[in-house]
Amino acid sequence: MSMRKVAIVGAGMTKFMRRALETGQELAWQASKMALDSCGLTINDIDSVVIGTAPDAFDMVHMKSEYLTPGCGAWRKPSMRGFVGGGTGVFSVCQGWYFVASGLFDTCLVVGEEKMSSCMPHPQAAFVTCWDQFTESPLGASLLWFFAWEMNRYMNAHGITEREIALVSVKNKKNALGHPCAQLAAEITVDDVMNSEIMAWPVKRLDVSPTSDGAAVLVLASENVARRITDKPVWIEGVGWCLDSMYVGQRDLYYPKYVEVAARMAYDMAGITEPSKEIHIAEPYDPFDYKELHHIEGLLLCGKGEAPKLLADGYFNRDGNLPTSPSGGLLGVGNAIAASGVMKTAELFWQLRGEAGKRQVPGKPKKGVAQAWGDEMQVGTVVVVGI
Amino acid sequence: MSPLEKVIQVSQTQPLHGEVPVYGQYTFGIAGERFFREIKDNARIMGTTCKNCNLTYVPARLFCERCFNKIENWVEVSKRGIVHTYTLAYLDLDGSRLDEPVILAMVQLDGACGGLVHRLSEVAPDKVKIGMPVEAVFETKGKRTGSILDIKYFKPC
Amino acid sequence: MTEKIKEWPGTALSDADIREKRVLVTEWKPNLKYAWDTGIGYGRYFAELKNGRIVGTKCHKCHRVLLPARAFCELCFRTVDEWVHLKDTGTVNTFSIAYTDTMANRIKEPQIPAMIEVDGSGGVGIMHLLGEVDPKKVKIGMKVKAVWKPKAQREGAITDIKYWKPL
Amino acid sequence: MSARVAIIGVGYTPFRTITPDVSFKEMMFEAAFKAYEDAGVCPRNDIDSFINCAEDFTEGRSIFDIHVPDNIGAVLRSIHTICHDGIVGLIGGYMLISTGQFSIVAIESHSKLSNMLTLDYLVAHALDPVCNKPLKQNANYIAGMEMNRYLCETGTTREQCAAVCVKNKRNAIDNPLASYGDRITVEDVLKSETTFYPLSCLDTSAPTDGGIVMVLASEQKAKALTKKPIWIRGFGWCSDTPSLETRSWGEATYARLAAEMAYKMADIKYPRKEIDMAEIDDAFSYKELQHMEALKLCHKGEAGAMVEEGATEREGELPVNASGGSLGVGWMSEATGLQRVLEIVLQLRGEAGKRQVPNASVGLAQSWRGIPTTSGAVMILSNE
Repeated sequence: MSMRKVAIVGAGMTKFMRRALETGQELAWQASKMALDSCGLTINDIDSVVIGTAPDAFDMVHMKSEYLTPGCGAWRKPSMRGFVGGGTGVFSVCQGWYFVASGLFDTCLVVGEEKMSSCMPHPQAAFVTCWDQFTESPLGASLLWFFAWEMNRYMNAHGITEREIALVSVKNKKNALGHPCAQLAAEITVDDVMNSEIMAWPVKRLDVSPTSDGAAVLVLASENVARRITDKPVWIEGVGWCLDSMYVGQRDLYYPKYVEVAARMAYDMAGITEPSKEIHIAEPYDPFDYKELHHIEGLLLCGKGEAPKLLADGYFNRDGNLPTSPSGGLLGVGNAIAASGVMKTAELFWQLRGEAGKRQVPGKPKKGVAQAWGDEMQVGTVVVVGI
Repeated sequence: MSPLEKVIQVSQTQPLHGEVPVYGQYTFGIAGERFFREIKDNARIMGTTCKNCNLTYVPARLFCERCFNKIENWVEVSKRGIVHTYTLAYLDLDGSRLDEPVILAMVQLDGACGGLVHRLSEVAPDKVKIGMPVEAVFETKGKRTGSILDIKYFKPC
Repeated sequence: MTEKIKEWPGTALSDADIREKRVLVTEWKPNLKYAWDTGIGYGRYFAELKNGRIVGTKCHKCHRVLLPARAFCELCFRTVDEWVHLKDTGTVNTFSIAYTDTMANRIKEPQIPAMIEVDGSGGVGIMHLLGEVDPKKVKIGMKVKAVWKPKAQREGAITDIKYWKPL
Repeated sequence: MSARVAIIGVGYTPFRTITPDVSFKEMMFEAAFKAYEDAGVCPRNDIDSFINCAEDFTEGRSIFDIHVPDNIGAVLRSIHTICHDGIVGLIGGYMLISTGQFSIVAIESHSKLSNMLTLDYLVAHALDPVCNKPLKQNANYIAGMEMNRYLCETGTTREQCAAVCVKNKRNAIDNPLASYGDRITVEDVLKSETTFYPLSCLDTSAPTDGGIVMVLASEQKAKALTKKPIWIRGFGWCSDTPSLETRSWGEATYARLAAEMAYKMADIKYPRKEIDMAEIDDAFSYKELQHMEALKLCHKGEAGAMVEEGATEREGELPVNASGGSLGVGWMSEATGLQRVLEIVLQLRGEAGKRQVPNASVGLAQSWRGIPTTSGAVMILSNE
């Protein structure tokens, strides 16, 4: 069935910061205003709004998408908050897609916002309220346990070392040096990662992205509107999302099946049959360094367990065959959950238009994939874009 | 017993208790920082005027929620206003019954499109009327901390 | 586009800005309390833990054991068929050595959270902690056994098992 | 876009004020299982996408979508949570189908409010942290203030609001799903304890538990799967500002804008004539009247008289809340909107039993997300 084409026509974002002075509404407004300005639109040109924002426990306001509406340009407009945990950022692009692709709306503002610093005593404490309240949270389960288990399982299944994984952190923090909004851009070494404080073995401090405040926004438009606004629309060619079972114990964590299912949905829609050849640039979700490798494999950009070797060969560097996280990713730019997923899609928008400045990857990439992960090792959300 | 059988006796039920063990710490934002400092330092209520929409926002805002433009035009608005609507609250935050009701009102400040939601005092509950003129009563300067509570309440004027 | 923007929005604050009251902040304790009904599956699961037993349920369509015990099979989307008693021994599927607690504070004695495949479940894991073991000696594939709280102290909760120790 | 979308299956658990016999997971399963049976679909093979409507703090779980896929047959499938009322979930499903990429979508929402022990704190937690939270007041004061302004602007009386309670609780007696059916008088309402003047205890709906699941399908699938499809003819939704300082207090602007969008889509020009029955949010008694006016089912200030004259009774000219509404059935948090749509579906299918409204073919369901929001949705359904 022929599908209504949907384009990304504008993007904007705030700096990512450990703690922002701005309220959540103000952060959302700053990024939204920039996105609108970038394509010469005003709020009157916007028909609908998608508000992507992760748990209320971060901003610490119940029903926070209602609270955020003014900053998202949603005053007296139809707005919706889709929510799939950490996968929310990329999912909100999928949701914006279905708003426009349905034919109901010609334009949609996709807003990713997170103000994690409002959660005290520490944003990480919010996660204690996530897991199964009956069988998991009473054990004092922290977010790090899950990541450590998964990383351990991934290493164990393929014989991968911590040093091989640390190289992701080195690459992404270095990539972020070119990003004006980056919170943790740095020139570091594998030894620095290895020598950083152990948080939950095998996870060390420099394996982990920071908690952040920030917002990132995209403007989506239908084909006829997009062509009026810009001569360089970036098309959303495929979207996919998927949630696996919450019962982690019955799944093998060594491989993110949920990402593969979501990726296949998006690739099918985009008519991509050989992703490793057809995708030129990728923004896989990297809240932890091993996660980028894990997700590259789930996105079918290489075989299972092959990502570390390719990384070591420079395959995923900015000037490599398939640059991954050229933005600097969550490890470098910061992890303002939903805002980060939108940021990753915005990076592809800028890269495909050749507007990424210092971060521009060579070779005029034409097709990119952004992906986010979420929940209890459950969520895959995927967007394929192309020019 | 097979799981196909339901819970059929009260003795089989035992809920599991829990809570949300985190709390919120909120910054006031770019506009809020200045708005509340003006109250704290100068006992002044400031608004920001969107010239596009011809609206003065109180509390002051960084941007106009209607036209979405930045607002940079700060103006002082009156400490006086009228009761746009009010209620007598007989229930406390935890739902328990109060001996005397708290009078809460939306006060439309003169010269502003908005106003403040606050307590009314120095008036008997049955004397409050919609449209009644009221004015803000501030805490003494040394006691003001930069909070909506730096205004103690509104009273008839 | 990104090169054209001179100043990106966002005003970063430091911890000291808050601590030394250079910016205004306000706090709110949400006071949200819950009592979640355990229902059919978890209700019996906890009642059996109090008796010192681990139970799961079984779906006769896909022949899987569901653990923790549940009233319906999420893959076949039908109610399950029977309760199954499992052993209180198992195998470490994966583990971590955690030096931070849920509030992100450092802890001196590390915790060893592990995913433990319970014997008799066909490889289904549950989340729990390991104890009585040198963290350096923990391995994936290690056999472990549940250490229960004394009967009088059990309350029908996952914490009725104190931890699992090497077998 | 031109292709139509229908509700082809509904499933629900019994609604009760407490439900200690099931966990929220089992409640979701039961509603989903029944809905899939009703629609004649298998979730594991036939349903293309799933939507759940929930808010984290209501459930007591952050990132609530973690806990969803297993309970509604959506493991390793396309599923997302929408933090909004159930009607907005249906709108999401409608849009998915309209893209042409999905044929059948299931929508779930439930209430386990009995498990939430500090409901007043939950509502207060939705207030602006800087301007409103520090007053440390029970947030339902907003309803008192809204009612007061509404009465002032329209000349509506407390007695007219009380008449809404009388009607809805009486309607609920005939609804086996309703928890708060009763025969009461206007006097009873006026005499009940004042909570937030002019609001009294009986003007206020109370919570109830229950799960609801609906199955949507494209026109082609709907025709193949059911003889009684209920078509979604139009919808609209919107949020006015959340700011107490700049919102409108007398008028339900969000409902007016949502209705305008829905009527345009459904090509309805004279709502009062063209709509046969309506399920309208009545979380508080005055809300039904305020919403009726916003929905243009009568002129401003006329809703009260309409209720008093019996025009909105089940046998009246425009039955409103034949189910009993939130005052009669109980308030179900984000599932409230689905409860409204459920009633319309049962009525339009002719399956409403004792409370069947005769000859109804076009129904309107409307929801409001409750204090302190200014957010609502409208959906127009038809059996033709």
